[in-house]
Amino acid sequence: MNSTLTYREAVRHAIVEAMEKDQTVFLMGEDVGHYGGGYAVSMGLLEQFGSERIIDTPLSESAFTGAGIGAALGGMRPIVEIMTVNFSLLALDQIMNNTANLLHMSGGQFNVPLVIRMATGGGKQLGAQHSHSLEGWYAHIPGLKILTPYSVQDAHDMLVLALADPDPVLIFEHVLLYNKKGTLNTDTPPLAIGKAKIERTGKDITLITYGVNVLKALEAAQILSLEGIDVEVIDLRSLRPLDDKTIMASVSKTHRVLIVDEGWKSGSISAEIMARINEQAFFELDAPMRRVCTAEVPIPYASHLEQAALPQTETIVAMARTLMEES
Amino acid sequence: MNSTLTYREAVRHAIVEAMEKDQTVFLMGEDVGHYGGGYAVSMGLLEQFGSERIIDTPLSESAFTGAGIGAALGGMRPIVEIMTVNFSLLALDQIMNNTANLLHMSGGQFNVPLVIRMATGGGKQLGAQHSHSLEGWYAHIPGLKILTPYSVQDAHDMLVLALADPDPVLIFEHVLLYNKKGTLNTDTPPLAIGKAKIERTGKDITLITYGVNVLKALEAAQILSLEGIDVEVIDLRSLRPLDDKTIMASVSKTHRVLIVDEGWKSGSISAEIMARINEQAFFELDAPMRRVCTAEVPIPYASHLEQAALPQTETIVAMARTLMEES
Amino acid sequence: MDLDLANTLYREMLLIRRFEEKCVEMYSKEKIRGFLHLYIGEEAVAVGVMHALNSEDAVFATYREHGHALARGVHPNPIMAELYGKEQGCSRGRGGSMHLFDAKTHFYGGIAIVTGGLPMAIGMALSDKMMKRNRVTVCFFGEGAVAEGEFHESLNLAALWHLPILFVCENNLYAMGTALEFTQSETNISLKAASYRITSTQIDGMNVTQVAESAQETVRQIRAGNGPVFLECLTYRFRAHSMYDAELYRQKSEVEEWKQKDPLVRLHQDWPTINIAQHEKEIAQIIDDAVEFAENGTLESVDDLEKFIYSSEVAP
Amino acid sequence: MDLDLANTLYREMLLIRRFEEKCVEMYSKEKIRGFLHLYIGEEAVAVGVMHALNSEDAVFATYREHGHALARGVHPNPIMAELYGKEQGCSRGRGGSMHLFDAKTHFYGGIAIVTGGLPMAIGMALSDKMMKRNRVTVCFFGEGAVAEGEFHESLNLAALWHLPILFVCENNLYAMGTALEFTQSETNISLKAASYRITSTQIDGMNVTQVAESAQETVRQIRAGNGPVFLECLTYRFRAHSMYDAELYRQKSEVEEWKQKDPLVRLHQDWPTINIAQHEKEIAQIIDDAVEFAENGTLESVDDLEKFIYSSEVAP
Ligand SMILES: Cc1ncc(C[n+]2csc(CCOP(=O)(O)OP(=O)(O)O)c2C)c(N)n1
Ligand SMILES: Cc1ncc(C[n+]2csc(CCOP(=O)(O)OP(=O)(O)O)c2C)c(N)n1
Ligand SMILES: [Mg+2]
Ligand SMILES: [Mg+2]
Repeated sequence: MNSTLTYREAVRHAIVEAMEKDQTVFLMGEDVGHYGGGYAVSMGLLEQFGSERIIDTPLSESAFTGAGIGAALGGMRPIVEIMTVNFSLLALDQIMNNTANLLHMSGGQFNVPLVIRMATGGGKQLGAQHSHSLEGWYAHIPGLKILTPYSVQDAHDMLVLALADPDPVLIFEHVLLYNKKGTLNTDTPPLAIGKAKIERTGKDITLITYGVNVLKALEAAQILSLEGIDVEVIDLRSLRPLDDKTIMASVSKTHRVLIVDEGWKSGSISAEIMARINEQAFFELDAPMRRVCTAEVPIPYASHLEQAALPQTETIVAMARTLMEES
Repeated sequence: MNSTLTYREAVRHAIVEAMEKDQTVFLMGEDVGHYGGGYAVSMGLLEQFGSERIIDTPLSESAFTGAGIGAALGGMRPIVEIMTVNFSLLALDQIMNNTANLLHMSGGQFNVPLVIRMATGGGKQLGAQHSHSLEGWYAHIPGLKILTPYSVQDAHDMLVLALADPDPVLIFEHVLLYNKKGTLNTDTPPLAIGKAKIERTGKDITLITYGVNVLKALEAAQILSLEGIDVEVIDLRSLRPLDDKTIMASVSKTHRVLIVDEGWKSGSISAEIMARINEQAFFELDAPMRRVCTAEVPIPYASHLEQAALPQTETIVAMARTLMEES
Repeated sequence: MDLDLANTLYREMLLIRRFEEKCVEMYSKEKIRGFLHLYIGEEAVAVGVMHALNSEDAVFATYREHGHALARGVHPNPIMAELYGKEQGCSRGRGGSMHLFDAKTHFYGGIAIVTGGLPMAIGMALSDKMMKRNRVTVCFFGEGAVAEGEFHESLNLAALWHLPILFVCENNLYAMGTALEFTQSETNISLKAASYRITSTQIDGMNVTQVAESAQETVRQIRAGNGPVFLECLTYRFRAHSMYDAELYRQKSEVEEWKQKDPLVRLHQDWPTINIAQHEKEIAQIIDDAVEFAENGTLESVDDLEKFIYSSEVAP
Repeated sequence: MDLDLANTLYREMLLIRRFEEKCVEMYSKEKIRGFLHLYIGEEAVAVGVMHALNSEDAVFATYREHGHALARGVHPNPIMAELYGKEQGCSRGRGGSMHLFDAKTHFYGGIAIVTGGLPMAIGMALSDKMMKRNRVTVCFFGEGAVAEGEFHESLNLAALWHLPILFVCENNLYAMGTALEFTQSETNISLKAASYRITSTQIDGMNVTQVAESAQETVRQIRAGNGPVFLECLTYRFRAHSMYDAELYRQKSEVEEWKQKDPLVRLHQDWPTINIAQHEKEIAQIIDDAVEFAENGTLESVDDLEKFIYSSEVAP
């Protein structure tokens, strides 16, 4: 079935579907119930499923995230919502020391089928404590899978995939995507975790990105095409695992690489992608790889400063031009 | 004055010096007082300075780290000790959301002269929750400076530098270094934060590393020299800021790069260094850059598994050989 | 309490009320963006407490801190300019509504992580103790914060170290859309503080007189070296949590009931001779000035984006 | 209590005691490495509490959990093998002393971050409640944990959600080298739990009879659906915190005083007919077997290092 809906609705749809089908699925987090969700994803679900399965937690990020682990060990399929990525720092002990470690350090005895969703990213003038993009940073941690849905389809599908996964999956939903409309097809099986998607084919530059920047990348590709620069745009979809195969195949075709991500530049996921291309496809490169990341600052409130800090279509275009001139 | 002492003693020496000279300096953390410090760094200091300045905190990583910020704002010069890097995850809200952000988001009003020291790294069979190496991961965060003393001299000097710095500095002391002996010279001024140090000059390979792996890198260089491979070993000393200049100068000489760090490979500081060399010295490279990092696993307890997970002299040597064969 | 003081307190509460009403107006004109958490209804708490402080004392607040900044004496102009994102703002336009800072008045934010300010306040009070400064640190937060671990760690340190700190809990019954009964097993918050052996009182946060008097006495105690005190102020926010909020979680009738306890009306009832018209007039002018100041403000140069990451220039 | 039960409890405590003494021996022979936190002196707590559980109940413990694992019924062989780092160990040699795990007995660790296990235990109890399983989750931790924020968040959730969970605080007066008076403003830990409206009792943790009886009654209450309970067990560790510890923070005389309350001696006083010689003999054999099992164990292949990062193979 095909329908047109928003990214927010697609996530909600996936939650509803899962909860209807499987009694062990439940949602917990701050304000997911009576308030309807910090970003209104779970609006109406309390009425539909009741307070036993749509659980408004107190402000206790560490405890309710850890409770997600325990409930998963106990046979439930919890979806933990952390309202905003910055608040997840309060739960990092549970996320890294327990969630990510448990299966390995127990010698394979305890897998943790836990799904953690959180809003990420800047662009809404929410300032330094509500706008970070830490998904690339989380991708450093073995034991976790890190998903970054861009399309409405993926907003739905990735939650489905995450709930089917025996291991912990973190889903990062970019705040600027919630109102985006798109088509959801529920007949075809979802593209697996770990598979990147080529959003636009091209022969001159491989532009690798994910999340909200796919939009900007496609815009940039459009502008560049008018100048005769043919950009291939890859939506990574998953930051851990990374789809090396799709990346290297594209690089072997275009020989030029531009990476765009919303993390701070130093130590960004862009750096890791560069490192891998260097390791796996060095002799395919005609020019240094380039990246457009977020300026290394806490995201400022003032719109012009915030926009200057974040990757923009124009900066992507400009970097692509530079890249074409190098050799 | 020159003296021979352990790394642990060098850190202690720096603390004592600072506390004797400056009444605003104090040390707080778990078991720094009566116990003498988790790694015995502060042994004897409680007797010397009293419980007002050597403060045994309760197990409250978040609150006492945050208290460090507040005390720094109030004119003190706190040294906060977090016993082991994994426990710092409990304090990440204070470290990232407050410490790193405050000066920028207050428009320049509030700098935070806070020093946070912690033990890092594997090799002592302490298992998955006491052995991580997260210094490279912390280096992603703007607003922080990340220091990784390797030598006895730096164990002392970096604390001196950190205490003189108007901004937050995190110092990561590798657990395997505490007993290492070396010479401390207190007459020459310390090498500034952000400056790397060439530990061995060479013309064939630039080997970039920091912390305990400098030891292994030097061992590897020794072995390789017998095979006629001349390795230049750079001790980064600081992971944020990185000393791009020293790195690029060396790469322009050797044209081959090997990076060794104890972080998990994906998203490691090695990746960032590769990204920068690609950006700044791409055409100097004769071969793909290579890295030896920690296997992407929680560090296991069993010695043979732990050793297999960590970078080793032999793996460094092997990778260097591979690197010399590529072109 | 005398009429002069009543006039002062009224005027300060009115300033907050009118200032925030103007904020709403400017938000709908899109002059102000991001999250905007209004303090309307809760003015008595900040005004009453700040009255007890002197200029050297330190203040930590939350994302709902326009009222605290104003009551503390941060000038309305830089606050409005901040909301406009202008470089004349009290945080150069970088902070916005949730991150007001002002070194002159020792106003340390504007911390938007719930309980994030408490540990810092502990440290500030610790520095006062160590430096033997006779200062008080005040820290404001909502009842929702009481569920966070950082709250407990902080209260324990304050009590253990006998710090000169005043905790002010603004119990407005809701944390965003989650009612107190869903966030605390013990809904009497002052008892939670008492469990740390911290002197703790529950007071009527809609009554500025009571708040001011309690704060006065409390601050006196703290200055006398008697350790931390906890004031739970029972209050209510009249408006939505932020600008986006369907308010599905509470009854309109409940809001109406609490509006009957409006702290401005209440104070006026007690002191009918307060010169409201005069205050309204003067405050209207102050607010017009603030808006004008903000409108005329300039945008920080984009070239300065990376300024103040470190105190001096440092490569990443 | 009858003689049979006294014999059982004695034997279980003796197993822990002798097992750990063997650990010390093997540590000095460098067969065992890393941190090794001994439970000697505190045996009555784990043994008394576990006695109240049935095989389906869930247990969460800390880095000081040899005693809990043994009392829970994890076989001594895989525990010793784990300490030896062998693949026959209960965590395949990956965990070591601080990370014992055993799915069969629902033993969830072996969590070495202080308070790290509490949130997980909350979730386990939540799953029992949601699935309407009549199960109890028990969570052990030291008094040092009470200062951590996670402790408070967890207790609040347990009370708020009325979960079938038993919190067992092993108050041995020290957190590493930091005495209770330096970690808590309120040193009566059971009062802290009570402040969450959790039924809370302080008991003599050196008296296995009292522990067993309290636990029995408590677990009955929890199974009956009466919500969480908190047991504070007053106890003492006779040995160093871990193997590296100068023990500068306590008096030798204090240690000696507590040794007078040795739970083994105490139980024997109450039940003089306990057949100690027989127990000693049998346990010596069990421990010899465990050592032999561990000695004969094999090392997990280094090729499997990356196994169990995910349930199936996944590229990084
Ligand atoms: C750690 C953290 N979690 C969640 C949020 C999102 N959030 C902002 S305000 C708020 C409610 C706080 O309620 P309370 O402490 O009672 O203060 P009030 O808003 O009622 O003044 C929430 C959940 C946050 N800012 N920080
Ligand atoms: C979060 C965290 N901080 C610090 C440590 C280091 N540490 C291990 S045990 C311990 C003391 C814990 O004391 P308590 O909870 O009383 O348990 P006990 O060891 O006395 O059984 C400390 C500080 C840790 N493991 N985790
Ligand atoms: Mg509230
Ligand atoms: Mg203890």
